Amino acid sequence: MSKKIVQIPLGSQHISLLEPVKFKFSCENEKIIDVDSDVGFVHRGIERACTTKFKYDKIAYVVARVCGLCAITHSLTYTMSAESLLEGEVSMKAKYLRVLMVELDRIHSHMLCLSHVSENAGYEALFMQIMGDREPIMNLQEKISGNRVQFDYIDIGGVNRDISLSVEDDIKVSLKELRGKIEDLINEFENNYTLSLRFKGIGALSLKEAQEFNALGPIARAAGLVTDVRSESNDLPYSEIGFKIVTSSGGDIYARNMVRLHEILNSITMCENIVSGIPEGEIKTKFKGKPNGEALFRLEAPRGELMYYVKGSSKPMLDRLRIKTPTFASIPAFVEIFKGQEYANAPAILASFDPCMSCTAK
Amino acid sequence: MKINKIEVTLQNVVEKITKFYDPTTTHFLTLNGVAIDETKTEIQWIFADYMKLNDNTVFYVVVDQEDVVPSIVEVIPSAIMSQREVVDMFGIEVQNSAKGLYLDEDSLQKPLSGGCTL
Amino acid sequence: MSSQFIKAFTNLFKKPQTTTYPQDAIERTENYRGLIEYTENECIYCLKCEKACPPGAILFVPCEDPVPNDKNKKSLKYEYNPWLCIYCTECIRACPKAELALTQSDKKPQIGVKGDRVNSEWTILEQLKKGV
Amino acid sequence: MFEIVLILIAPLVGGLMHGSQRVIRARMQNRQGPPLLQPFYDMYKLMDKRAFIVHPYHTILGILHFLTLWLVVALIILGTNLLYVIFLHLLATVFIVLAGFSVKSVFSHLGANRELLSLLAYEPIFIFLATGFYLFFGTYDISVIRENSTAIMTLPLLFIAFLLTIPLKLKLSPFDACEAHQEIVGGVEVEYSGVYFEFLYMAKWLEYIFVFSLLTLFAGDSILFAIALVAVVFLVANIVDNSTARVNIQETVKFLLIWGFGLSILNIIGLSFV
Repeated sequence: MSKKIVQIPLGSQHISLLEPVKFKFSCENEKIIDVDSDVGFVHRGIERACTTKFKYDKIAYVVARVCGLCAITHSLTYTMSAESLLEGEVSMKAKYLRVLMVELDRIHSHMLCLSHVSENAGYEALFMQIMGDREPIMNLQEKISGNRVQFDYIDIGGVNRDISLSVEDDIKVSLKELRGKIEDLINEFENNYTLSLRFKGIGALSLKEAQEFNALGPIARAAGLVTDVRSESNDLPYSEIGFKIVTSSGGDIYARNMVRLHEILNSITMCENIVSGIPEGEIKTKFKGKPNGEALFRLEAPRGELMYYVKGSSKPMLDRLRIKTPTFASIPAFVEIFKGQEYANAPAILASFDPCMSCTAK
Repeated sequence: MKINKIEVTLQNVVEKITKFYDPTTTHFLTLNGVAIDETKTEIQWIFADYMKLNDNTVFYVVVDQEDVVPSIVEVIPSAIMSQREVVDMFGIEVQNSAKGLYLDEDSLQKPLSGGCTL
Repeated sequence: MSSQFIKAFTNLFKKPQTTTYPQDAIERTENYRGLIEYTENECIYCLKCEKACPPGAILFVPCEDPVPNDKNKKSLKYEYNPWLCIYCTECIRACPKAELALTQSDKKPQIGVKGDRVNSEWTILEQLKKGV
Repeated sequence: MFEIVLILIAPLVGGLMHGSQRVIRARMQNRQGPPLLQPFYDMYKLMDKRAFIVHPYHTILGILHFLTLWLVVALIILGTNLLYVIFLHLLATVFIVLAGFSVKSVFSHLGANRELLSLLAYEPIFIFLATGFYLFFGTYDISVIRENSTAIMTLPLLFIAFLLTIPLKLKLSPFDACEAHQEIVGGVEVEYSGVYFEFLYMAKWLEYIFVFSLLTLFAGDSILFAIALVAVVFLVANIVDNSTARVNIQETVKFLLIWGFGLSILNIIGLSFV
């Protein structure tokens, strides 16, 4: 076999991609030796729009459009950072409802990622199965917020809709069913021989590399790096509802899948605890004043740490809004993982990062 | 969340960050720019600790449009993306950082800087 | 692998979970977020909904022959663009006479065609508003 | 006369098999899926598309691939020499490999590369299959094989080895690395378009006929057994397709060379002791 170097493009349009991103692999007999990336295909200038076109109380709806999957985390992070610059207190009930939506969002986002990983490993049947199992969660979100995707549920002061008793029962039933399905999936991901050929030991990121490249979220936790913003902040009642950090070791695709699957189980437990213990109270409280000063907020989005920086000076328009999305920070880590892998594994590795390009380019 | 702000200068920023940054306990979040007025921009290096409650550290420096911001890629490889973003968005030169992460040739240049008029 | 093997076989005899839309209607939840409905006679023309709307899908533009209403002193006309609306119901929360003047129905918007003021004609209305 | 009709409708039967495979796959994945005639609707749609020719030889090689495969199927139906059939089928694959290498697309090159590697894996098994039939019947003639009673009892290991090549030939999981649309966007198919892609599409249907008509050789003269064999193997191949992930081309070749090759040789050696 020759030592010729071949340039293989992956993107900006490719079957295995959900969103436009371009990787250019330099390969030697399908072995990747160098990677070049381009992520700016979907830049929409949201940061500028938020400081010139929209008032501070509408931005929660604007930033929800940054990303379809983690819309709720974006609007929640913005809302919490804006609330910290205003006068008022969010009721406990609103906080519980917010966490409920965020965790449901995490469940369905992780399931999308898992299905996508298995599809890119050539396992279409599992893709269809996980996507089918994900549907009840989307329905739950629709029942709670009124929409399947763009929830527009969180607003400054609290949440927009109350939860009814029948919806609470639906949540309990659906989550109980889902738990069994997820346990089956764990079994399938562990024991399917062909999947283990594609996943075990492939695309590994060591703990040292994870620290060096500041990997985030499930990627970092799969490499054994103990970090989760849910336990790094006390603004949301995570400690009361049974949150546990899930970590693994090895950092390969298999470990990432396992972290995601066990996080789904943890999220199901949390949602069940929330539904059985929602405190009484108002869903929305009035906030006074205009944002003044600087605030920096972090929240664990399904893909990792999401950061908002807000600066205001008592005017309806903000001075600056900075969104740092999880995928954006992880791209150097992605590029590092790709080196030395087979091109045949590249789509599965890419899907296992769960990249979100519209988040990245915003 | 609480912010510890530390003012630095363009000369000592790399040195201070090198001293502060320990990859096993801290991670780099992002390089952020805030337009102060038409020519001045505040550049912030934002860090957070692993598994510590509400702990964020921000190094900041106010720069002019012509200043060259030193690169910290040597210390923190993952800073390369946010450095390129700041170059695009604020039109500030960062050492060894290429242009054109998001913006094309024909798009509005440095859209987030104070001098930008739409 | 074996459980998937059995599942693939048993799925052959199950009804597919696909919803055959449009032959079968899609089930709507009770909280379905549909079109914003406006009742001209109840409106007090406080313009709070217009200010609250994040995408600017509600506009009160000046017109020459408004519907007779005592509160309408500046002879304005309510204009609503369902293709711009994000159905967040901020307007209804802002409305002092919610449930009377502004309500959310469970109707879906029509598919926008050229004559429906989707783009260019809506821009004209926006410019008209700015000129006031 | 009957044979001529059979040869002429062979691509249509292949299309129906492809359609039913898509229906079965959809049901196994618990979804509605396309109608049975979807492959023909696809063909109709492809006729409307603008045909883009990269260069004439590439297109001609694609058409040749289809025509050779049709000839292969015709020869099987007419009951000629099994060895001719297998080598002619090899030629058909070589055409598509050449076509894959003749364009500049990287994905096409990768696909052709993988096609060559898989050729390395399944071709020995086909040749052993012919050898096995020869040792048993004393001839390579398909018509003779069809007239005698079933050989499956004496060639069980060869039968299993042949079953292993079916997913590879029909591009089903776990051995669909040659096509692998998530990685190399269909491999050699990527540079064909419009009406010229139809030939490749029909060639895919003919592969179904080719593989299953080879399979019926194991049934001998019993038509009922042949139908049962095709039905069961078709179903099992689909179930396996829906319960496995795609295996890398290296693993595919390794697996087939160890198991397929090993089992065939064992069977051949065993035959000489009978």
